[in-house]
Amino acid sequence: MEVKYRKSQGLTDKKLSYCPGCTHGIVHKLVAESLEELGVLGKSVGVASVGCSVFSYEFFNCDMQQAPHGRACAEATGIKRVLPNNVVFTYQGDGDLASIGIAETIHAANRGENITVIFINNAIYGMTGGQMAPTTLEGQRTTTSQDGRNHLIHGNPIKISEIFSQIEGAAYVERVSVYNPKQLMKAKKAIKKAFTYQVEKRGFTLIEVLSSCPVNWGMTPPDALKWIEEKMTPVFPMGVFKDSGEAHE
Amino acid sequence: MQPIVFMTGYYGSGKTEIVLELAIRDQYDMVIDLDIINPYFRSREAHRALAEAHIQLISSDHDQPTYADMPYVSGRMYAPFLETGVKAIYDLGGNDLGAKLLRQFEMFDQEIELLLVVNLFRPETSDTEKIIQLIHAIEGSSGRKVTGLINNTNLLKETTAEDILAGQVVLREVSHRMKLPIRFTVVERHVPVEGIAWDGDLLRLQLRLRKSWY
Amino acid sequence: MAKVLMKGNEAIALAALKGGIDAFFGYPITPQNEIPEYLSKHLLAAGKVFVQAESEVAAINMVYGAAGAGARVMTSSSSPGIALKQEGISYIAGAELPCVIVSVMRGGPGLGGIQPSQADYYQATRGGGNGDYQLIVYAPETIQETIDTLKESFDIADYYRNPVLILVDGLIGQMMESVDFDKPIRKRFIPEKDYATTGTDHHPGRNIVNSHYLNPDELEQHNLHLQKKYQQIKNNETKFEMINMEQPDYVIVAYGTMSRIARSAIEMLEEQGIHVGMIRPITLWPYPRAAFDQIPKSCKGILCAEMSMGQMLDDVLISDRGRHDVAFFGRVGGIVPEPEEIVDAILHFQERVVK
Amino acid sequence: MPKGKVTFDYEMCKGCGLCVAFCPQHILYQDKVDLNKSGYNIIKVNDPEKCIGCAFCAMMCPDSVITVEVNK
Repeated sequence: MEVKYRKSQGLTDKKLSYCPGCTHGIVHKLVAESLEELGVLGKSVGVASVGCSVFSYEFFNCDMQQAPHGRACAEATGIKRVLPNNVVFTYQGDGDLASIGIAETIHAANRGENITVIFINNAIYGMTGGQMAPTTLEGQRTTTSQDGRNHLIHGNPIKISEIFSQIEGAAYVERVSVYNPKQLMKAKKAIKKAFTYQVEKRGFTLIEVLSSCPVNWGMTPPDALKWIEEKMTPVFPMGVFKDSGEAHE
Repeated sequence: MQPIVFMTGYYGSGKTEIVLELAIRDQYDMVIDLDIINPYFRSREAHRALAEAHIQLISSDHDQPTYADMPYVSGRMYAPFLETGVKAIYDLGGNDLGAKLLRQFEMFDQEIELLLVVNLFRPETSDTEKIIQLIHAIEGSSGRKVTGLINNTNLLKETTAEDILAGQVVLREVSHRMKLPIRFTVVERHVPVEGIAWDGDLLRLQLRLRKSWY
Repeated sequence: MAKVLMKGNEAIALAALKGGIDAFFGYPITPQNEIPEYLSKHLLAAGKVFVQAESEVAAINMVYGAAGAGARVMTSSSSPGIALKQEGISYIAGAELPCVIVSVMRGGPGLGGIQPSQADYYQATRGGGNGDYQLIVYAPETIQETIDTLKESFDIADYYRNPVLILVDGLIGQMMESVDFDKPIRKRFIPEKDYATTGTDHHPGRNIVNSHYLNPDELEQHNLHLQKKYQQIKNNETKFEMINMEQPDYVIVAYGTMSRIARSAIEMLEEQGIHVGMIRPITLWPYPRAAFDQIPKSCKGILCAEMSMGQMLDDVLISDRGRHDVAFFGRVGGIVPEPEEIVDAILHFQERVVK
Repeated sequence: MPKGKVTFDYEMCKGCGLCVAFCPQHILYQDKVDLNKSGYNIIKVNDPEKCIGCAFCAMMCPDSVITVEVNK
């Protein structure tokens, strides 16, 4: 018999610090597998953010830096500018990227920083206890929108991929999900393509992954995946929002 | 010399101190501070000395013009072009960036003096080539020809007459190649000058913006 | 390179180049703009890194990333901008990365003004960032001293794996002085940057740049380790100058621009037959407490002079340990005092004694 | 001879059940009795012969618990 699927070399042996059924783990695998398959693990530098994925510096089997809340893209800029031939990526949640760190992220994109951003959108703040995220859906109950998000009070869910599609320096922006194996395979393709673009020095790449938070959503892991498909995808449609396809240099 | 003088040069070359000295010595009617580059050590800080010498100072219409950190200049900056017989010196900000303000005067066709202050001890104007490059840059950004040179070679308190003479040698070469007269040689009052043949008019300088303790 | 006439900010930028800077990240703010302007031209021309960030917050985090990747990195800013950088500075200190930060002080609080001030003494020595950390803080008084300090500070930062802050005010940043860039600096043994995240192809194991320790025991150990390092810095790097200290009637304590004004005041007082000495701290952290043990018995009192409202005064009181009357003189808001004002403060010393 | 074979790194399992939910052959189940050291109910295979080696279970597993082998 031959091995068809095994744990990626791009992950350490450390047990993930995510809740049972949280799709952070799935996206970690996709990133790790992409780096492993492209043969760039030994020159990769990841930037962990603040939020549930803060410990990702313990999980990705490459050099890592841990960034202040929202600053991952600034930190990645610093790394990439002095190590232009390394592969540099950030792994950020929706609070980190779409709220406190949106300036750093937009400007890194606008400068066309040759980095890859993995953006986990699960419509809620997981780590701090289920508060409203900038991506929380209208009507969604969180600990800081207890009667449901109301755009008149709380504003609207922010659409990162749509925004970044307008930015000159962004080479590739796609929104994917991992709610079933088919979507997962598309997500893997997108993430691998983003890293390929980086290796080819084409500029800024961002992959938004619609993810689950079964514990804070109050659902079983399989039900949480159904909720992504049924509730999130109408608000956050999947697809390629920008693909420059052109060489950057 | 035309009655309207614009003082330009590399930043830190001594433009402002020369503007103040020349305005007071030769009884100019107006000093117009157009330094939008740098909010420290501008001629507007010497408003008292200028007032005592009955020289009108024009800087900004802002109600806190002395220390304002914004490029807002006064519309009265055009006054010397609109009136006849006014002797005025414009203090531009440093480099070609400061000289770009001359573009605001394109509608006037009067002849002006555009004098380049040079200190050979400023590393960016330390030789003939660099000075000529600066002249080209200033002419490019201002749209006006430089009309004369000012030798302000100095190391502040440490300046010797030999230093100034060394500057004169280089400026003569610039003068020859660019066909520009050396209008002034600037010498701080503590430096002895007897028996030396200086190019142009000798301007004895008293520093007005620099305090005695530095 | 012989003597040249340089503006403070421009000299800071050139000294950084001489100190081996690899990358600069900054954001414009008066009165330090000549630093990034100069470096933008010369760093890119030398094939090195210059990025004008979208904010001071981003700039300091770019510094963090590049320092973690093993580069010699610098940023510069002024008072409100340094305030914004405190978050990143705390992380850099926590992750034990080297970098150089230049702070060209202006008046505050809030947006304040753009004229020179020393109102950021607390900001520099106490820090606005979270946690128990220290920066090595230098307060040079001339452009020449600023150059020499800056050239050496890259080595010091690397040696201790700690951020170094060069604290000057707008006057030093904007004034001109004749300077020499080729004064030799002290040679130090700089260890290999085996912590740098250059990719596992380039070193054994994984390198992680981090200031995150959830386990209280580990975090306490990390803090104790930092304190041990800070003690080492106190022992090795504390710098100060003693001026005119033979049997002084009074001793002035002043740093940076204020110490230059005090030098003139001391000469003027000497003419009146009043003999005044000066302790000039060169490092503000570590603060030169030992200097106060060397004050001769003749001294009737200490005058702390600042272009702030009594920030360094705390360190003077701590260092003097109640041995003398301590008086205070301060001007703020961008006012640079005249030497005569300090002369007057000495002549009316008793009225100024801090209760 | 089954087409595929799945093996579990039981100590890494958090019993989330995503593998069970996405197995097209419905051959996985969460054991009601057996726990791993972390206290999670582990996943077992009730009919290994039916495994087609699609690896959906392994792909959907967030914790890299499952290795899949196939006969060629």
